[in-house]
Amino acid sequence: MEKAHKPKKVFIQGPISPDFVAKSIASHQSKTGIGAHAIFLGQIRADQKEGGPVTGIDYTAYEEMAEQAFYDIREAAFAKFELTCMHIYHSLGLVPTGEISLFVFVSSPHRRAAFEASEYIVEEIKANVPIFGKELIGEAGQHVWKENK
Amino acid sequence: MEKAHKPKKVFIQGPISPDFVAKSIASHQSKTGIGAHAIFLGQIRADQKEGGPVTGIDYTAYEEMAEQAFYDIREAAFAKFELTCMHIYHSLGLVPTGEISLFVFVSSPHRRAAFEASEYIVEEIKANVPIFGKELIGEAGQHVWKENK
Amino acid sequence: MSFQVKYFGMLAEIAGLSDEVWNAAGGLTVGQFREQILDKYPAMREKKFKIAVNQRISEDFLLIETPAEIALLPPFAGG
Amino acid sequence: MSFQVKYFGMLAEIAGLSDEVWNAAGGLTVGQFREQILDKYPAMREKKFKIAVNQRISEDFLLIETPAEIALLPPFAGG
Repeated sequence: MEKAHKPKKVFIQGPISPDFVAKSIASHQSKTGIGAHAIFLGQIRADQKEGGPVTGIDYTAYEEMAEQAFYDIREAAFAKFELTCMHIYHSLGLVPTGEISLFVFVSSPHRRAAFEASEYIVEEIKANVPIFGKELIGEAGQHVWKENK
Repeated sequence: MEKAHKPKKVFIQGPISPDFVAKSIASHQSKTGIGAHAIFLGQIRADQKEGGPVTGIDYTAYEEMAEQAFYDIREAAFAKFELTCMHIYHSLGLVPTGEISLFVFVSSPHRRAAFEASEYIVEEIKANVPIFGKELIGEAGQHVWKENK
Repeated sequence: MSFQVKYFGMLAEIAGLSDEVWNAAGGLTVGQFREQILDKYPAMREKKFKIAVNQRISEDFLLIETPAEIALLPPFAGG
Repeated sequence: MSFQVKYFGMLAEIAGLSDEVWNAAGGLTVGQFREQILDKYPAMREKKFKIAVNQRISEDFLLIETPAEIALLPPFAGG
């Protein structure tokens, strides 16, 4: 598990579509050592703010640093958990409410590793990847900057 | 959270397709209180046995009891976790190696409830639902009965 | 008394059928029923299984009351 | 010495630009640079942010060595 894994393209312009998720799943059916897939999807909530509901989030990133951070998370997850595959996708630009901005997909022979890795990766992304989100509010062009807890 | 939820159809004849998963995801995009989806997929492994590799699992169930067990798991999960939606699908009949036999899909405003519920539901299904699996081995028509640990 | 018995998975394989009507003289606990099953199908002695009465896993001391649907459940394999 | 400074999110909003060249007289630690930034953009005093030097989050005692790319990072919001 010490081998390095190629950096992969993480950022996607705009929302991540359910069809993209389906294609990712289908592409793993030839890997017959896999017994468990855990998928996490982050979806934009219409939280109520002063000024109205959130209508979408406009994502930006310090892209070079973020790519490195994603790479480090991948390497750490492969070292910690018995994983066959791991894919991470995150949106840049506008993602409207109800659409998907984060797609974490881990596959393992056994469910325990898949569950643990999925949670680990999502927490690491939230804490350590320089991605910024401008929550767009109501109709009047207001916004609030999102902050992970 | 004390209200009862309608029993839902869980069993699907044959494998669960990636497109079915995509349609389920898409149908949740109008639920704008959701912030996190956790999906678990069980896929048939080509484990090596005496006589050759597993080529598929033929699932049967004590259906009436299984439906009740799924219902009880649903109710318990809704009571324990802050969930917006929950869907469980399990295959009956033949599922070839590499294809999906279990699809657990939970949605919540926040990721923690989604992670915890996903894991809880999968463990409950493995332990408490009377589903039986005949692992088909090699080319010669051999089989072994699967047993969850 | 008589009641319905269902077999699943490897137990249906051993019994050679998936259900049958069981006839017993007088009252019967789940444990006593288990002994009768193992007498009829000795190959089941090597198998782990649980007995459900009316779709609930039952303890051996429970007295079977008719009408009853009894099911022999091998280890679960869902997922 | 001079180096590149990048602003992100609400900090780019406050600065009114996303990057600029910073000119300083002599050596500078990250903490000293932070003081200069807050003097230039007082509205940043109310904001939480971290400073990355060459894409690594840095402690205030670190001495900036050129060439350097310095980034001001508001709270992360990925996911």
